[in-house]
This record gives sequence, C-alpha cells and structure tokens, in this order.
Amino acid sequence: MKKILQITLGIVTSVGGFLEIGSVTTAAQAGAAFGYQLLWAILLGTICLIFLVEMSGRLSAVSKHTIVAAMRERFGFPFFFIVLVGMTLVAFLVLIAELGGIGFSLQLLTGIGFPWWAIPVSLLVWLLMWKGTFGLIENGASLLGLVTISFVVAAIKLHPDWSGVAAGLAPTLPQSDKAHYGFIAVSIMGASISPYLMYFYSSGAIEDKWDESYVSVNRFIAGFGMTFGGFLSMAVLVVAAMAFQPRGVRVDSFDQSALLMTTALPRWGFYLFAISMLFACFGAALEVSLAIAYFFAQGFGWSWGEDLEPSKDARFAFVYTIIILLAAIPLVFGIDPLKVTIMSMALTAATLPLAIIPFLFLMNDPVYMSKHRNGWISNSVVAIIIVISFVLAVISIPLQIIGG
Amino acid sequence: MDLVRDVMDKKLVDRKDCEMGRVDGLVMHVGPSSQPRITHILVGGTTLWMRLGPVFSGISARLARLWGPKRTESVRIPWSRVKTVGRDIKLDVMARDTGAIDWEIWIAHHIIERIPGSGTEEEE
Amino acid sequence: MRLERLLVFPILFCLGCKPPSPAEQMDSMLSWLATARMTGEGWLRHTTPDTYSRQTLEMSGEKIDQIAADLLRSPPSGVDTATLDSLFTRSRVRVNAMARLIAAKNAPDFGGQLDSLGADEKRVKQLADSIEHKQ
Amino acid sequence: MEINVELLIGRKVRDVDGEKVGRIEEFKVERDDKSLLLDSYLVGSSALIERLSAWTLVRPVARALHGRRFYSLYQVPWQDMDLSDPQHPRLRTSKRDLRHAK
Repeated sequence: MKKILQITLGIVTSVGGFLEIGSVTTAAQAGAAFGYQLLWAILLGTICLIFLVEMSGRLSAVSKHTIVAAMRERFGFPFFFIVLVGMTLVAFLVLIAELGGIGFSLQLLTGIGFPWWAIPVSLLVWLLMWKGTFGLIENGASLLGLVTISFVVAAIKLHPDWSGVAAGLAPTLPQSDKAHYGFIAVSIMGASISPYLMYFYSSGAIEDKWDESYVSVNRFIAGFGMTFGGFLSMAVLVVAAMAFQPRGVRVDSFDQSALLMTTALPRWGFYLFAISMLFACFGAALEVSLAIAYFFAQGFGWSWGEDLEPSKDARFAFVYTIIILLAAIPLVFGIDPLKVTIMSMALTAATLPLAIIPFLFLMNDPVYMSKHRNGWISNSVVAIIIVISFVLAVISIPLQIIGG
Repeated sequence: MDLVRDVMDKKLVDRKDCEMGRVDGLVMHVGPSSQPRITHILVGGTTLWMRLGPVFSGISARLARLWGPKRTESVRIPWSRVKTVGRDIKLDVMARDTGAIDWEIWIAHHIIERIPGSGTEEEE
Repeated sequence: MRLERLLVFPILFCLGCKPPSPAEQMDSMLSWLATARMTGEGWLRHTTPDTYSRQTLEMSGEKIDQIAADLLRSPPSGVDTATLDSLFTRSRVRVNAMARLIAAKNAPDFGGQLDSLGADEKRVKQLADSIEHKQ
Repeated sequence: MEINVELLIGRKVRDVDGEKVGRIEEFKVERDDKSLLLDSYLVGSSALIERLSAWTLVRPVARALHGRRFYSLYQVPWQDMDLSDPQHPRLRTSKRDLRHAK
C-alpha cells in the first residue's frame, strides 16, 4: 500500500513535467490550427515518455544512482559538462516560462499584470523549496494538480466526434501549412519529452528511498502517471479543436488560451483554466528548479536532498536560489512568456539526443543494473526514441525558421 | 580494477558518509623504470576545468580569485586513505579537514546561513 | 570538445524570423477578430470577468492595428487597399469601443457593437478567401 | 614524475616508429597496500571515432563489445609506454608487437 501511494511521484512528475505551460500552449495551438490531426504527436510523446521515465526510476531503484550521477561516472566530466550546459540553458528557459505562466494565471484571476507577479511568485516557489520537504512538494503538487482533470471534463462536455479523435491518433500530413504543422508537432514532442522531468523523477526515487523491490511498482507509476499527463494534454487539444478551430481563433498569446474552456463550461471554465494553469505551472516551476539543482549537485558530488535543511546542502540550495532569482528578472521586465515557452520547446527538441543517448548505455550496464537491465523491447524503444530525437534535433531549428 | 570505469568520477564520501565531491582526477607517479603507481585522488575545480581545456581553467581560475574560498590547488587525498571502492568511494578522512568541501562551507557560511530559515549550523 | 558549436543554435534561433505572407497575415487578422468576438460573447454571457475581457479586447485592438499596418505596407495584390484599410479601421474602432463599454458596463450597446464586429469579420473572411484563391 | 591520469584519457598514442596506435582509454590497475599499481593501458584505435569525434559515445560501446567488431583495442603493458612527455605518449615497441585486448 505504501508503495502504491508513491503514485504521487508519478502524478507530480506528470502534472508538473508533462502538463505545464508548454504542453498546454502547444496542444491548444495544435487543436486550434489543425483540429484533431496532431493528436498522434501527443500519443507518440507519451509513449516515449513512459519508457524513459520507467527507465529513470528503474535505474535509481536498482543502482541507487540518479541518471545524472551515472552519466558523470560513465561518460566522464567533459560529456557531463556539455549536457549540463545544454540542460541548464533549456531548463532555465522553461523555468522562466513556468513562472510567467503562474503570473499569467494570476493575471487572469486578479487583473493585475503578470510582470507584477514575477517577484512574489518566485519568492513563493523558492520558499517552498527552502522550507518544504520532498514529500510536501510531491503530495501537495500532485493533489492540487488534479484540478487539471477539468480539461477532460470540458472535452467530454463538448461531445467531440470520437471517430475524428481516433483518426487523429494516426499520423497524417495536412493539405497546407506543412511547415507550421511540423513545427507544432516538434514542439509537442519537445514539450512532452522534457529531460528535466526524467532527472526529477530519478532523483525523486532516491529522495523517496526506492530499492529493487520498487521495480514493478515503478513500472506502474511511470505508466499511470505519464498516461494521465498524456490524457490531459489530449483533452486540451480536443477542447481547442472544438472551441477555437471553427471560429478561426489561433493561439498566439496566453490571453487567447484563457478562452479555452469558456464554451464547454460557461460558468466555471474561465476560472478552472486559470486555476489549472496556476497549479500545473507551479508544480512545473518547482520541478524544474529542483531538477537544475539536482543536476549540479549530483554531477559534482555535492550533498543534496530536498529534505535536508539548506545549511546541510548549501551548494544545492544555492543553485536553486540563484536560478529562481535569475528567472524572475526577465519577467519583471515583461518578457513574453509565450515566446520563451516556444523557444524552450524547440531547444529541448534540439538538445534531446544528448539527454537520451546515455540511457541506452546506462540501462544496459551490468554494474548498475545487474539483472534488471533493459530487455530487447526496451532497447529497441530507446533506439527508436534516439532516432526520433535526432530527427527532432535536426528539423527543430529549420522548422522554427519556416514554420514558427 | 579498471581506473576509468571503477574509480574516475565516482563519488567520494568521508568517514561519516558526508559527500565530499567526486574523483575529479588521479595522480600517477611514474619513475624512469619503476612500475607506475596511483598515489593521490584529486578533488577540485582546477582539475575539472583542466579536463575541459586550458581556456576553461584560465577563466575559472580568474573567477575563483574574485570570489569564494581562496584555494587555487585541487585537494590531494592519498590513496592510502581509501577504505573501499564500491558504489561510492569511501575514505578514511573527515571531509572538513581535507578542504574538499571548502566551497560548501564557504557558501553555507557567506550566503545560505544569512538567509532566515536555513537550519542550524552544521555540528562538528 | 567543440563547445562553441553549441553557440550556433541560439544564433540560428535569433535569425529565425521571416516576414509572413499576406495570406498568413489575413489569418492572424481573422484570429484576432475572432478572439475579440469570442471574448465579447463571453463577457455578455458573464463567462469572462470584466478586467480580463477589457484587457483582451484592448490587446486585440492593438494586434489588429499592428497587422493592418504590416498588411497595408505591402498590400496583397488584387485587393482594393482602401477597402481593406477602412474595414480594418472600422473593426479596430469597434473593438476599442467595446473595451470602453465594458468599463461603462453598458451591455446593450456592447451587444450592438459585437454584432457589427461579426459582420466585419465575415467581410474580412471573404477578402481573405479571395486572396488565398488568387495565390 | 607526477602525471594527471584524467588528462591522459583520450590522448593519442604513437608507437616507436611514430605510427598512430589509438587513444588511451583505460588503465588496468592492481591494489597494493598504500597505492594502486598500474598494470597496463588499454589503447584503442578507430578512425571512425576520431572522424565523428564521438569518443564519449563510442567508448562504452567499445568496452561492451571488447573491441572485437569495429573497434580494436590493444593492451599495452606498463613497461612499453613511454610517458616522459605526457602530452605525447609513445610506445617503446612497434604497433605490430602489441596484442589485442580480450
């Protein structure tokens, strides 16, 4: 039973890492521009993510090493450093976007512009990490994140054409606007397969003191958690396809996305959207800042742990303090969080191979994994994901130029 | 034992299981005709940045002069202090005394402990 | 170690802006008109709060202005520029008026403006279709 | 003379005739009471890895395959390695006399 309760780690990883400003925006854009046609991208992203998250958890449970620690040990410092630079850059942009998303949700609820929220919101995120424990963050964020189920309610209330929805799960090419279509598809994948999410999950497994007996529980948690996130993203896409596409509304700004649920749930839709975004972005902001701090601490061998008091892991606490502080600055000056979001997703796609390739090696390492090494199914999936990640990396930049 | 696979970049923990960095480098003693021996473990930024290239180590040395604990050399821990080489490398030392966690102490002291709610001072 | 290679990506990124075609700009125009109308309908049905509705209408007004300026700088061939200009100006004036009517909580007049905005949107749609067909 | 092991990793090795052998990839050591005694070096040669500069990626594969397929790996006993210039390690023997690592 205690093990099953660890499902919160899956949910928080999923709500915070999967359903955040990036995937909501891209899913809404996809639905508004192409109807159900891009559902397959979310499906594909979810499947990839389930496998990668499961492996991250298994690595931690069996080897007691997080991915980052194992990566430094196996690939050496220079490779680690390259990933560190890429990952920090991308995650930092994501953090700006999430903090902006929180500010924007508060703007919807209060009417006070999002730049004003940058400082109070960052302080709150920081305070939770400073004083909170991992369990608090995990359970609190996953519980609050359940509000996002309202997206599914909205989708069902709009009575979508289910056969159309099913057809969208198979990849097809549109008649026109192919570049834009490709760009959104890449963004969806970039928003779904976020490396920081795997770093967070594998560190979470260590924080929650998993051992080998968690291997099968982990499989369930990863599968359930990511499927949950995938469903929510798909619901956002379906709602956007029903509410926006017929009217010709495209999602070029957050203000437009706020209208997402007003058709389906006239009375509460607006507020539910704002609150869902608030909690989801909040969870994601915590998750990203923690992931960055984990990355540094584990890679350099510092002491780390969200349950430790900051003075006991000073460098770990220092990293998240600085990163949150820095992320607030551009928001105070009114940088458009949507632009940052889109850029961060394309950059995620571009740096994806760097994050995924180590998986293939680490998950087959007999020293780390002993008898829990990847089987041929998992290995084939990783190989396919690596191919996908290379394709994404290569096409993300040109697509940004022609389709973005 | 394989040096790169089993030792290099592994995490170091002290007598009290306190994390004190990773094996950033190793010193090998080579004589004209004697068998080479690994004598010391190196811990510290200087060694790490050298692995990236002289440019990086130059930049980091300049930055370290401006800020932080004044330590330019990497910490050298004699191999004789190694207790076990397993998942981590356990050392028969106290992290504090080696200098390997000078930065941790410096940041704790100069930054973290000045922020309210950082927790009690680390005991000896 | 080729760390400098990584720098190429951000640079490429910054260069990744190209001017959109007239057809695309007409689409953006339509999107913002539709946004204004959806927001307006929402406000009338009390589904969106005052502040948000006013802010979004103001934003739509600005965007319409912006896109109109871009469009008219290099107007699409085969369309009367004067017609476009007056249509866009009219829409913008309407959207801005709606924003003011929210502040005044004047729902009846707001409804009138909203209906006319709908008519304008249809005209723009027709023009957009004709541009797309010509290309 | 003291040498930094971490800087030797990936260094190109030439043999006594100046012919390229490969890069130093691994050090086989044995425990002594106070230190570790270096037994031999593993030196791999692969034009492919150099061309792709993908050594961080390929080294583990090579290790897994023991270099039998596409990546040849030589085991160089400590006596045969001349490290008097650590930037340019040289073999004291010829490449032909090396034996492949199992």
